[in-house]
Amino acid sequence: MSTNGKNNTGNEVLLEMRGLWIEGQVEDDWQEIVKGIDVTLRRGEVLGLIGESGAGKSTIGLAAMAFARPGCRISGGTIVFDGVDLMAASEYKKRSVRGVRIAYVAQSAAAAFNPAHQLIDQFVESPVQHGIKSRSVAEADAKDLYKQLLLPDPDNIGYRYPHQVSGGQLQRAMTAMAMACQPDLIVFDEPTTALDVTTQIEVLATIRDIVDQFNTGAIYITHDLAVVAQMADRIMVLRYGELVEEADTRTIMSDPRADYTKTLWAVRSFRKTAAQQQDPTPLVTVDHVTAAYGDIPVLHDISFEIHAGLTVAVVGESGSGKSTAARVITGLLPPKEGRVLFRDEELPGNYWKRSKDQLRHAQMIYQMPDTAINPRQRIRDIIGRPLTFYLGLRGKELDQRIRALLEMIELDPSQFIERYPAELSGGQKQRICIARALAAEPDFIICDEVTSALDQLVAEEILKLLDRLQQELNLGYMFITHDLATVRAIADEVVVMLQGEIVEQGSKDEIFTPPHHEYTELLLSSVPEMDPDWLDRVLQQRKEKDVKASAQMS
Amino acid sequence: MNEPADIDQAQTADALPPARRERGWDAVWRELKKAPWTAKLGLVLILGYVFVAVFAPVLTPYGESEIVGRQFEPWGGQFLLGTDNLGRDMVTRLIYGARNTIGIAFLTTCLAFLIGGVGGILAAVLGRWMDQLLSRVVDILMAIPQLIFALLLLTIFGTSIPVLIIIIAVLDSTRVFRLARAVGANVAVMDFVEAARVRGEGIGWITIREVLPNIMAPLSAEFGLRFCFVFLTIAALSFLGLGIQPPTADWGSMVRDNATLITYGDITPLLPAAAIAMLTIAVNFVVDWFLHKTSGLRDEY
Amino acid sequence: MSEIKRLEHLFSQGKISRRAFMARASALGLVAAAPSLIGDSAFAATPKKGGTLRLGIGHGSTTDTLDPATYENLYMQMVAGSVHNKLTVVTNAGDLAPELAESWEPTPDAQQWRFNLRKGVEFHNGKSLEAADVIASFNHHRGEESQSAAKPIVDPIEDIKADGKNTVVFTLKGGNADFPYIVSDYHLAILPSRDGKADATSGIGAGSYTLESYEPGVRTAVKRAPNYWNEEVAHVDGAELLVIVDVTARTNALTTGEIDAMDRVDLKTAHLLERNQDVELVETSGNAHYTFAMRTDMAPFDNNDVRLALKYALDREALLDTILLGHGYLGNDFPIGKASRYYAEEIPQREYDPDKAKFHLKQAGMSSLKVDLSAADAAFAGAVDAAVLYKEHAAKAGIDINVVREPNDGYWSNVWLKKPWCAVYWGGRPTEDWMFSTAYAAGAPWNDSFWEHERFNKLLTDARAELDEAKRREMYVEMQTIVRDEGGVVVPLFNNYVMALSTNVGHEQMGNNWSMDGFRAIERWWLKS
Amino acid sequence: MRPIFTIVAQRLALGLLVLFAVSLIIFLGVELLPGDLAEEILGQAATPETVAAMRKELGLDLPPYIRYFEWLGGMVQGDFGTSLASQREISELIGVRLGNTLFLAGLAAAIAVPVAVTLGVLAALYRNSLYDRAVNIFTLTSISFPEFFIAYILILFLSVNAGWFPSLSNVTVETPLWERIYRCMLPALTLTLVVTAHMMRMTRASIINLLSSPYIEMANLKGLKRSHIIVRHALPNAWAPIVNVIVINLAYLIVGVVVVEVVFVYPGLGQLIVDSVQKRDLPVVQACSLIFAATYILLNLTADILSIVTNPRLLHPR
Repeated sequence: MSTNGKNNTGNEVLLEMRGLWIEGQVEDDWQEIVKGIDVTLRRGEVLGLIGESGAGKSTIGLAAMAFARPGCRISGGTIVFDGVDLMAASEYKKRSVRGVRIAYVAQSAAAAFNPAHQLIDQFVESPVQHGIKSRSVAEADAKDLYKQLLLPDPDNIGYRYPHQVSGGQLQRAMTAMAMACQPDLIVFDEPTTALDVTTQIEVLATIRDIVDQFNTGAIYITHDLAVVAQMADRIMVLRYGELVEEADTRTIMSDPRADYTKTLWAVRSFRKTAAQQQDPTPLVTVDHVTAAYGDIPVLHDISFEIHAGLTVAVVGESGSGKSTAARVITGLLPPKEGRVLFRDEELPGNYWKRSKDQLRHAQMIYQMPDTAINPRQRIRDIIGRPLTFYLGLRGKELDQRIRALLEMIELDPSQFIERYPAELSGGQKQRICIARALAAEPDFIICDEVTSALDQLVAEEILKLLDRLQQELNLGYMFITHDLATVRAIADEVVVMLQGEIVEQGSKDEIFTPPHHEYTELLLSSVPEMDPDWLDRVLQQRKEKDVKASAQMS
Repeated sequence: MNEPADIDQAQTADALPPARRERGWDAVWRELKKAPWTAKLGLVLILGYVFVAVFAPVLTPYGESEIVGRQFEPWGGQFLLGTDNLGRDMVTRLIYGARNTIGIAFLTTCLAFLIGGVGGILAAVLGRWMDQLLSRVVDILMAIPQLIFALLLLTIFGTSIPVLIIIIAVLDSTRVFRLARAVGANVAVMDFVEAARVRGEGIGWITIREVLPNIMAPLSAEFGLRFCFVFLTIAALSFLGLGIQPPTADWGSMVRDNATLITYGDITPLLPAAAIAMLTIAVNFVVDWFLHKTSGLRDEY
Repeated sequence: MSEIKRLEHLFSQGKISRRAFMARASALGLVAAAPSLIGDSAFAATPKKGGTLRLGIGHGSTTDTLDPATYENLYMQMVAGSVHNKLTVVTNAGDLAPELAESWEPTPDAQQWRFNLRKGVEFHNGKSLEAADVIASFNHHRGEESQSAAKPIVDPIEDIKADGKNTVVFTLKGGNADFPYIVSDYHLAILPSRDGKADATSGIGAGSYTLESYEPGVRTAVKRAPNYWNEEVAHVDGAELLVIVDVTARTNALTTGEIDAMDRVDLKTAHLLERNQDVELVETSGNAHYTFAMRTDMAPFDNNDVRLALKYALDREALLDTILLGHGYLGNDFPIGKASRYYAEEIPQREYDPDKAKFHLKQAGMSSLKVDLSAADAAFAGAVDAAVLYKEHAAKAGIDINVVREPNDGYWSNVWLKKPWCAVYWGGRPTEDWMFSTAYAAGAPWNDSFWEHERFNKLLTDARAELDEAKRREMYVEMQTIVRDEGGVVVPLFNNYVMALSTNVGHEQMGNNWSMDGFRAIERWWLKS
Repeated sequence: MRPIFTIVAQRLALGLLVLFAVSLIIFLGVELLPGDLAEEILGQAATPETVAAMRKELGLDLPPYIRYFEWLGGMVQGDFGTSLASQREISELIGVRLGNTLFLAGLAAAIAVPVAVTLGVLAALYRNSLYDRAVNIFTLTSISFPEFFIAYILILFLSVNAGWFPSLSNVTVETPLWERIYRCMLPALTLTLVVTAHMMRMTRASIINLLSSPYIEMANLKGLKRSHIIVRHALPNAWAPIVNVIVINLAYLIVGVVVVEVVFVYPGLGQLIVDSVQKRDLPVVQACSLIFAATYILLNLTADILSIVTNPRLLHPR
């Protein structure tokens, strides 16, 4: 495993897919998703599949098991696994391969575990149903594997239900489940995408260990270059169902050939234009705010300021309370204590007590553009509504302003103004959200994870657009994100949150230059880097630190 | 090497989703052509019923309660399906039955949806005490046995058609309320509704412009089903003598009036019953297809 | 078909009574032929003992009670007919016969009646019948506090006294020759008493059958009382009464053999049921009739010409065909039916005559007339249809009848006796006097035409106390004529009681005073196997 | 397990409030009915004196609120009161009939629920097959006929023509169990036809709804058999909506069968209610309404509890 050559990848071909064509159903027509891909995997080898959404990487991964999702079909090519032609095999034969010789680890373990059964029941299902092991043997195996994968309380954790186990542990339990029949091949489909960075690193480590230990072949699917660099021996870059480039990991990382690969590699290069002159009065002041959902406290004594023309990035993992802070500012969640000021003027805690103008000044852009705009309204109505509502524009004036806004977000008005959201791509939808926010002519905008649902290239475009608008309109941004790369790209000031409290705040430079607060340190060090040796290095460092710490303790 | 900025994803990406630009009747027609045969059959039948109902006075040879011959004349000849127990033309009665029964059921269902739908969405959007209040009222209404309630109300207010419509509508609106509230609640937590709230929109806008268009699909499917239930409810009430009163022709009482004939193998009572059944089947077929379409289920794996 | 054959057919089917058959046959000069005919064909069979007779009854309610004061539907009336005896009984031939009273005699003014009780009669609980029981049973319906449906018929009783253990003396407020008939009413069941109070709710009577189980509105089982005084009745060992309100269910039950007989055959399908080899359709013509009562105290019905115009403006034949499908007979605008002793067959039948109607309208000084007719099917089945037909017939006489559909519910409290003209049902009364006093005498609470006629009222009082048969008959015929020509009530139809029996059920001539053999089916019918 | 008790306690409290509201509404409803018991019982034979006498005896001359609170007082002490019309104890009047109603509902449910769930699971398993379509069309057709019509058709074929079952279901307390089942077969079959479609379609839809979930895909990728996936992975998660629809139909079987009772002359509660409303027999109407309302509330509570029991998230909180 990994490219430092400490494992031998055998020469025996385990899986061979030739000229693979897969089609998906769109309305009534079949559209090609995967267009003639060849994949060869040797025993014990880890192959990384990387690409943006729509590249067909998951589809290829499933095709390795001769499986097509509902609405998809494998229309051409051969799939030979360990000498068996799976395309020609009977349904029964395919079933006997799945779960036994090829296993699958899904993106979201929380969704892929059946909520109705205990973990161990789901572990033993494959071996028992396929008649490989008895239940008691399988259970004993499960406990062993849980132990190897460093799950807490390995003897009993299996008797828990999925919802009783945290996300990172579940992902490890799923990896264990994949190992239940000691397969020759495991397909990992974005196994860490749904996890926080600090959790991701642990899961990555365990996956790598287990694959190494059993010398299992693996297909590792991800959109994250830095992750795949840690895991794969060889990488295939895919786009629109076609192969862009294929090479071993070190080669492709250091010397990408295809243009597309290069742009992918360059994605994280964007840096915000330097901050402008700072206005002494803050636009928004969050002043010692404490908030709770019912009896569950979520924010403890939070204070920060947002200035015109500047971006405050609020960073934290899920559950840290960063989105709640935004809800307090918008008035959706009145604070229990403390207050929110706009230009030194206190805003009523509840949004419906605020004046139209107070509402207009604070606009919001959401994480999921799909749910943030009404699918049953045309673009004209979506952008036009704030114009009519706040500014009272009508008729021709309204139309002109809508067109101007569309141009501002770089969409051709004549093409887009009459469309419905369903006819837009994700990035375009997010642009519409931005236009809607701008239509209100606000002073500041809250951006809640606005790029996390988008592909990297698209995300980068959005960030650039936001930056341009900030300069043109002197907007203040509150930028909520969990992604430190984004923070690095856009922030002027950073607020780091953990469990409803601010652990560190300051200018970007202060935050990113050591010494860090302990948690900031953890966050920063957990962000994967484009260096294939990064994972080993970080793990090594942490181990040393632990040893030191325990030495100090004792 | 290209600058990443040169690839304008925003512009190129619109080639990604197939541009479905056609709308209106073309799209409807295209959908219809793809519909399964059951749905097509259903639609044709429904249109047929509506046609008959709308043009009843033109289509019928005689007046609705006009006595045109002796009672129980046989089929054929002057009276295609014979005459009924008072010597009224059976064909005429059946056609007027369509008009009355469908008309009343349709009005009832509309009213039920107006009450239940608006209430449900309001409860979903406003939440809190409004939700509590409306939900508890509905709980109480649902706990009262429908039959007793209908019986009481029909006796208090008399069995006139408007009263019948209002009572069944109110009783039925509880189920509509539940559905509208459930699907409305799913929509009400969406970001675009939150955006509208924070924009300062009034409850009317949120209900009608933001939430309602997004729950039309399940509501219209439910409309079809409710329509059938209302239909059968009226038939059952007619059976108990509380439904539409003579001499107004309605299929429920026509079945009841002639039900004894079945025992002797006479199929006359089958005609109105078949009329009821065919319409409900037709509606169910269409609803089935519609549900299948809007739920986006792909059935095979 | 010759006339006698037709009569014979009607008779053997029970469509006409023995009396009517005899009357019509003699009119045809066929008296000689008749006895053998009657004797052989219809009633030759001797009753067989044993078995359980199961009857499907079309009218019963879960709110029924065993108290005779509340009897209002056939289900309870059948219970009354089997579990209870009265002082007298109307036989299947329509004659009055002694039951718990062995004999009775009036004073000449018919104001005081002595009833001598049958000796040795026991109630089902073993108690012997005494005068005190009779008194208590009558008092059960009397008095200010009484809620009994029979209160109006016992109100004329001034006083009841015992004369020894076995004689009861009734003193009336006025003379009434029909009093022995009145005491045959099904409400006036003789109940066991204790300390002067009748035991009305336990279901203990002195009838030919004892109550075995009773569930209101559902099912009643009776079995033969072991020491009933009359050996000639009570053939079956027991009987079961099932309330089957739905006529289709009732018919199905009969055809599948789950019941032996049913009342209220669905008229629309009666001809189909008749084709069934195992089913016998029986009809009796009683006194039950439909009316349209006009309030003669209100314009325009205060004018007798208007009333006559309306009486002529109705095609009764058409009504009989449509509403009753022929299962009834024409009414002649008086409320006395074929089951009555003094039924005036000789008065000519009123025909549909639009011209005469127009003529009377003219007499009333009108060229056209527009009136409201209130109807609901609560009045009688098909009342609304009947009203609609009436409207069509009357239109030909230039009369515009506006049919007002009234709600079924509360019809008797809100429409009847209130609206100027409405449809009404009368179950009929066993005696002419009773019928007339109830609904035609001046000031009677149910005088639904609010009619007052001096001569009629005088005749009514006189005839009541008249003990001479011939004179009485004359008086009653005159009264019927007066009501027909001057009364405020249109009486278009008398409905038959239409019943269906399994051919396994044996019976003699059917009493036509009430449905189901005068409510006595259980003790009069038998099972052939 | 704690949340179950909390929920049950809350629901029961709420249920009592609902019952109270129901009793009030029914009381007011009956008060508003034209005419009263006295007039209705006496019918055509009513005279002002007899009506007045009867009102006095039954206490109908008292103001409504006094009667209501008297009734409520009795009710709280478990005393249903006596029927105004028949003067019988209501508990005795209703007891047998309630038993009959529950028996018929139980019998129908015992046939309908397993059939519906099995058909639904099979339809989900073989969806879009000929079987699926056939079952779908058959069940749709069966709910498209008015129920009295289904009843008559069944009587015609199974009773009048074939003679397999009696057309009357006149059972008594003494009827032995097998005889009772035999006699109740036709009404039970009628009701089965009426309710099966709804439950079967819900079962099918709930299962199919889940088939796109990741854990079903996961189960597929474990190479499990289709039947195993449906029964073991889809069904347990589909229970909540299925149980709900079963409960709704059970409530219907208990509360809404008056038509079937009339056709088969079955001595259940339905007929009693219709008669009592017509006679304005308030205490009986009240008692029946409350029994039905309580049934409805309890059934819903059962559904909620079952949803919790079948949902580990709620059963085993973190």
